[in-house]
Amino acid sequence: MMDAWDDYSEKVMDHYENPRNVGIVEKANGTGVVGNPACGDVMKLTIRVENDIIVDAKFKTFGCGAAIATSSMVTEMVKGKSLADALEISNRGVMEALGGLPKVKRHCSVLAEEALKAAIADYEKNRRDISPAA
Amino acid sequence: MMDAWDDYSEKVMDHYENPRNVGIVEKANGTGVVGNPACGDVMKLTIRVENDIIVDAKFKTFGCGAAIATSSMVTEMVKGKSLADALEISNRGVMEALGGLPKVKRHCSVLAEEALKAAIADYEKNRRDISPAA
Amino acid sequence: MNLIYMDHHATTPLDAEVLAAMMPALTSEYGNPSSNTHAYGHAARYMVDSARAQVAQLVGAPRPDDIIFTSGATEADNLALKGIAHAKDYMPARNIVTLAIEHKAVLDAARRLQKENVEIRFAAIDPYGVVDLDDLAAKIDKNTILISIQTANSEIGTIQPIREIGVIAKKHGVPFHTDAVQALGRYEIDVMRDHIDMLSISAHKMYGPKGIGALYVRRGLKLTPIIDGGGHERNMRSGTLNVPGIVGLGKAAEIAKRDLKSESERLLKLRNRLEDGILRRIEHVRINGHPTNRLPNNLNVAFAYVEGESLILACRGVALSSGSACTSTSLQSSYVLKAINVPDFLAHGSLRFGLGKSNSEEHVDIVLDLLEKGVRRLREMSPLYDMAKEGVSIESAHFSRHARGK
Amino acid sequence: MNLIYMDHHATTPLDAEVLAAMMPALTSEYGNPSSNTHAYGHAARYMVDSARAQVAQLVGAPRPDDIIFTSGATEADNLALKGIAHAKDYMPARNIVTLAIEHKAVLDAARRLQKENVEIRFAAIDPYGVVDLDDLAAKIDKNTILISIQTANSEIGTIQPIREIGVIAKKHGVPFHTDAVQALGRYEIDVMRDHIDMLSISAHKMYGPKGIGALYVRRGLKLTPIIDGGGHERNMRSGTLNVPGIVGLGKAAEIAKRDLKSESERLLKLRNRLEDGILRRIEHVRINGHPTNRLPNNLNVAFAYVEGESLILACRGVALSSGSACTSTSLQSSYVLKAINVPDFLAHGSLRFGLGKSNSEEHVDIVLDLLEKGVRRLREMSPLYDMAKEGVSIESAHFSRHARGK
Ligand SMILES: Cc1ncc(COP(=O)(O)O)c(C=O)c1O
Ligand SMILES: Cc1ncc(COP(=O)(O)O)c(C=O)c1O
Repeated sequence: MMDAWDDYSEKVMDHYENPRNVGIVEKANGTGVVGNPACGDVMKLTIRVENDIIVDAKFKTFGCGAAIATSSMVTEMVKGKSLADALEISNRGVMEALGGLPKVKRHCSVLAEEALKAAIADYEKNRRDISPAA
Repeated sequence: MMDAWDDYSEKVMDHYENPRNVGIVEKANGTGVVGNPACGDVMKLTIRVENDIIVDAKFKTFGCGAAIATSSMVTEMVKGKSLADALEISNRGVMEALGGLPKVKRHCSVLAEEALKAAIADYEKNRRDISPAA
Repeated sequence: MNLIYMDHHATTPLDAEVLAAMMPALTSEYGNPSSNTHAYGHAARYMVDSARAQVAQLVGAPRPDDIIFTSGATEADNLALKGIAHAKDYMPARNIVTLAIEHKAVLDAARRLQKENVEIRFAAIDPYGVVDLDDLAAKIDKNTILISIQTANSEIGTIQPIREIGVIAKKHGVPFHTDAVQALGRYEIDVMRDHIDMLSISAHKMYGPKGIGALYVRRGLKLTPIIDGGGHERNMRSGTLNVPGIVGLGKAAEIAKRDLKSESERLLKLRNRLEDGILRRIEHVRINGHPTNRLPNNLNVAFAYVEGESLILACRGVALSSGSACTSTSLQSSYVLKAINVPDFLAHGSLRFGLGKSNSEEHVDIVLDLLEKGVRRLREMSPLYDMAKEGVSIESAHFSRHARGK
Repeated sequence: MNLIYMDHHATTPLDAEVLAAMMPALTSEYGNPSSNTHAYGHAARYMVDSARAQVAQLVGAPRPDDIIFTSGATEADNLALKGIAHAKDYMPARNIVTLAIEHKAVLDAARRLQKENVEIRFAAIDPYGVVDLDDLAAKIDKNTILISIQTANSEIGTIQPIREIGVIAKKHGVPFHTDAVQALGRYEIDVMRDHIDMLSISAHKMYGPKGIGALYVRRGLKLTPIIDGGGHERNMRSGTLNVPGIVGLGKAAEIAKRDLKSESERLLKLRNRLEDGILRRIEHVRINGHPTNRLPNNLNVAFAYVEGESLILACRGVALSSGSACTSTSLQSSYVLKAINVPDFLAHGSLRFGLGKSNSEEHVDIVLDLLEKGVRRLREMSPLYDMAKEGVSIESAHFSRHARGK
């Protein structure tokens, strides 16, 4: 008999079971919160950027298995990347890294991309607010 | 497993398999033909009456098993009976003598009663036609 | 007592291979295919999908999803007719063209639609039951929403010129539904080649389980469901899927396709043995239905001057069906035989032989003996037979004594 | 891998006793009950009649003939609603009174009837899902053709005051239909005592086979069929009878009646063990549905701050269902939970436990451990949980920590 998990790739299930980078980054300078409790998923992504490089990233997610796995994967993917490179990460890229997602779960990967963009936008905004305009 | 015959009593099947009095009475002085080929049953009953007693009776029937059995039974029942007693025979009586009939086959017993009545009426008519009116 | 079963148009035994295929679904794999949170549900969904592909292959459907599972062909026929009629209820005048010898599932569904102001038109048929293609074409107009013509008749076995009908339907842009219940596994059919838009299937007529069937629905054709509730089966038929039944239908379809050629050839030989035997050994008989364009397992014979039920009783030990009123609770003889103008008294004396997998030459020979003896005995008591011998005409009917025109 | 099956509201395994009873009909006794010219047909008819009596007894129907076999409860519900509505289509204005938490089979059938100008009125329900009897009575008028209210809900298990509804229906002279699918075998019901005019039954929810169900129809009530074709089942449902399915339904009904008391008591104990365990071991949970008037095998729990599908994944090896959008292809959370005003974020975190014959105390304890660990782990990653701890209100929802009010 097949298992309830067979909708998901092994990689997805690995990230669901052993999520990387759960939590809140200490001294985060970028935070993205996307989603809506009423819709069943909320992702909170915190990052610490130093010299345009994302040196740390963590997540907290309320959502289905795919939401948790994409959150975990996106934190892995951004760490060590420049902001410019991080902005190149697409939902498609996250899905591919996870070995694919069931059709009905694709929106989760979109949410992950959005959370990342929101965190970077927040970092940019914080920087503008603190440092004088260039 | 039950048999195709189980709609019918043993008596009905006996009269179907070994019908009594099949044929045409020689020197018959009463004949009744009832039914309609288009409706699936025709009964022809011939009788010989002597001194108001039915001394012989035979049938020919086109029809279902119940039609054959009721025809056979009615010839048995009338033989030796006075005309007055024979006219007392009802479809109900024929059915009872056969140990009952399935509901959808009751019309066959009505047909048998009618064939008998027709044969007796025919005899009465023949007598009136031959002998001077009383 | 061991009966000889010769009523395969009414239903067929469940193939042991089919039952074996169903057993997992009847025991450990009991999930509901709609349950998508666990393995039981997933396993059930997988079994249903495989069966859908098997059924699609039997009829040449391009996609498994073109198959909509139903509780049988009665429901499939109803869904085809009512589904189209209700989807087009915005049309002020609608008509459906069909045949007077369709199965009751089509005729009664059509009658129901008449009450909703759908006109029912019957295309003419010849005395063998074959549709008159010119008349069919003439009956179609711009308000025709459906042509529903069976592939083969369940009483007289006559096969319709399905591909020609399909071409006419296509030319007029009218959807074409065919009730293929009796033909499947016995006669080759292909929805693409034959331009069929909808096709009704019943499992229990092809050695599958009772209570399951299907409707092939061409991609893009929209039907209004007759059973609502959750949107299963592409929103055309709701209800928890009958997984064991579906698995059984799938397996039966696979076997029907696999054995089509060999089994129909075998049946044809058996049927011809029966037909030839009857024509050779019994006088005053007439074959109802088409002499050659008929299902290989079907034979419908009128035995003049005897009544069908009494002849069935004479064939003790053989399971048979008849056109006789006395075998139906409605006390009406077969409407199919009426529609092809078989005189009533012959309809009453007609038997239907439906051969199948379990039947052998030995069975045929036993039946021939029983028939010969039975007919002789019953004619001896038949007043009609006497009349006929005396030259009295009972109804203007033709009785054949010569072999069939092949 | 051996799963623990706790989804008995979706479907139940086929009882081995039931399958054994079905085997003759799946093998040697393959006749069509409509074939009345031979023993195969007679044997099938006999089996069907016995099953009809068994089903009648389960629901207290006075005559076996009051039972109309269908392909399942989806069809039975459709037949009840559409059958009445179409039989009364001469009425210029018709309305049906029902509940917003009915099964989709009732709701979607009602929705279809709306297109035919039948008004659908929803009687008010309280936050447990129980009908407001005063509002129900107020919604009935001279144009009300039917009251359709389920016996028990398939998600939250809430049981309706059926007898009181029956009394109201009788007083107003309106037929009363109840979908008793989830209640049968778990809760006693009697159509005579409870003044029920129609009652829907599904075999596969009570350890019988899939693809078969029935509608009890009170003598004298006239329904227009949704499936025409030959006039089977007192002219209300045509189609070759699914003999093995019917035999299975009959046997399942017999067992359901026989085991009702012992099994519902056993289930109640198990359910309370599960419920008490959850309330004792896990914070911030809420029971959806009625605290006491609920099916003994049902428990529906909202685990605040976690999403249902992720919790189901945490309960690996347990077959469960949830109110989460992420477990349905429609991406909508449960309409039942919505209708009783469960806030969306709690609906997404709700699991439905459907206990059944195969479940033991050991199963319950395994599930409790998995839930406790899973909820803890998932809350650790939940941003909503952090918010709640910081006092941010997510939606105005009440979470219970205390034991249920019994
Ligand atoms: C030609 C034809 N159509 C439809 C049906 C009805 O199918 P089912 O028995 O699956 O309801 C039958 C058999 O009764 C049939 O022979
Ligand atoms: C309350 C209720 N009514 C009706 C149905 C539908 O019955 P079936 O599965 O027999 O179509 C179900 C189950 O899906 C149900 O739980």
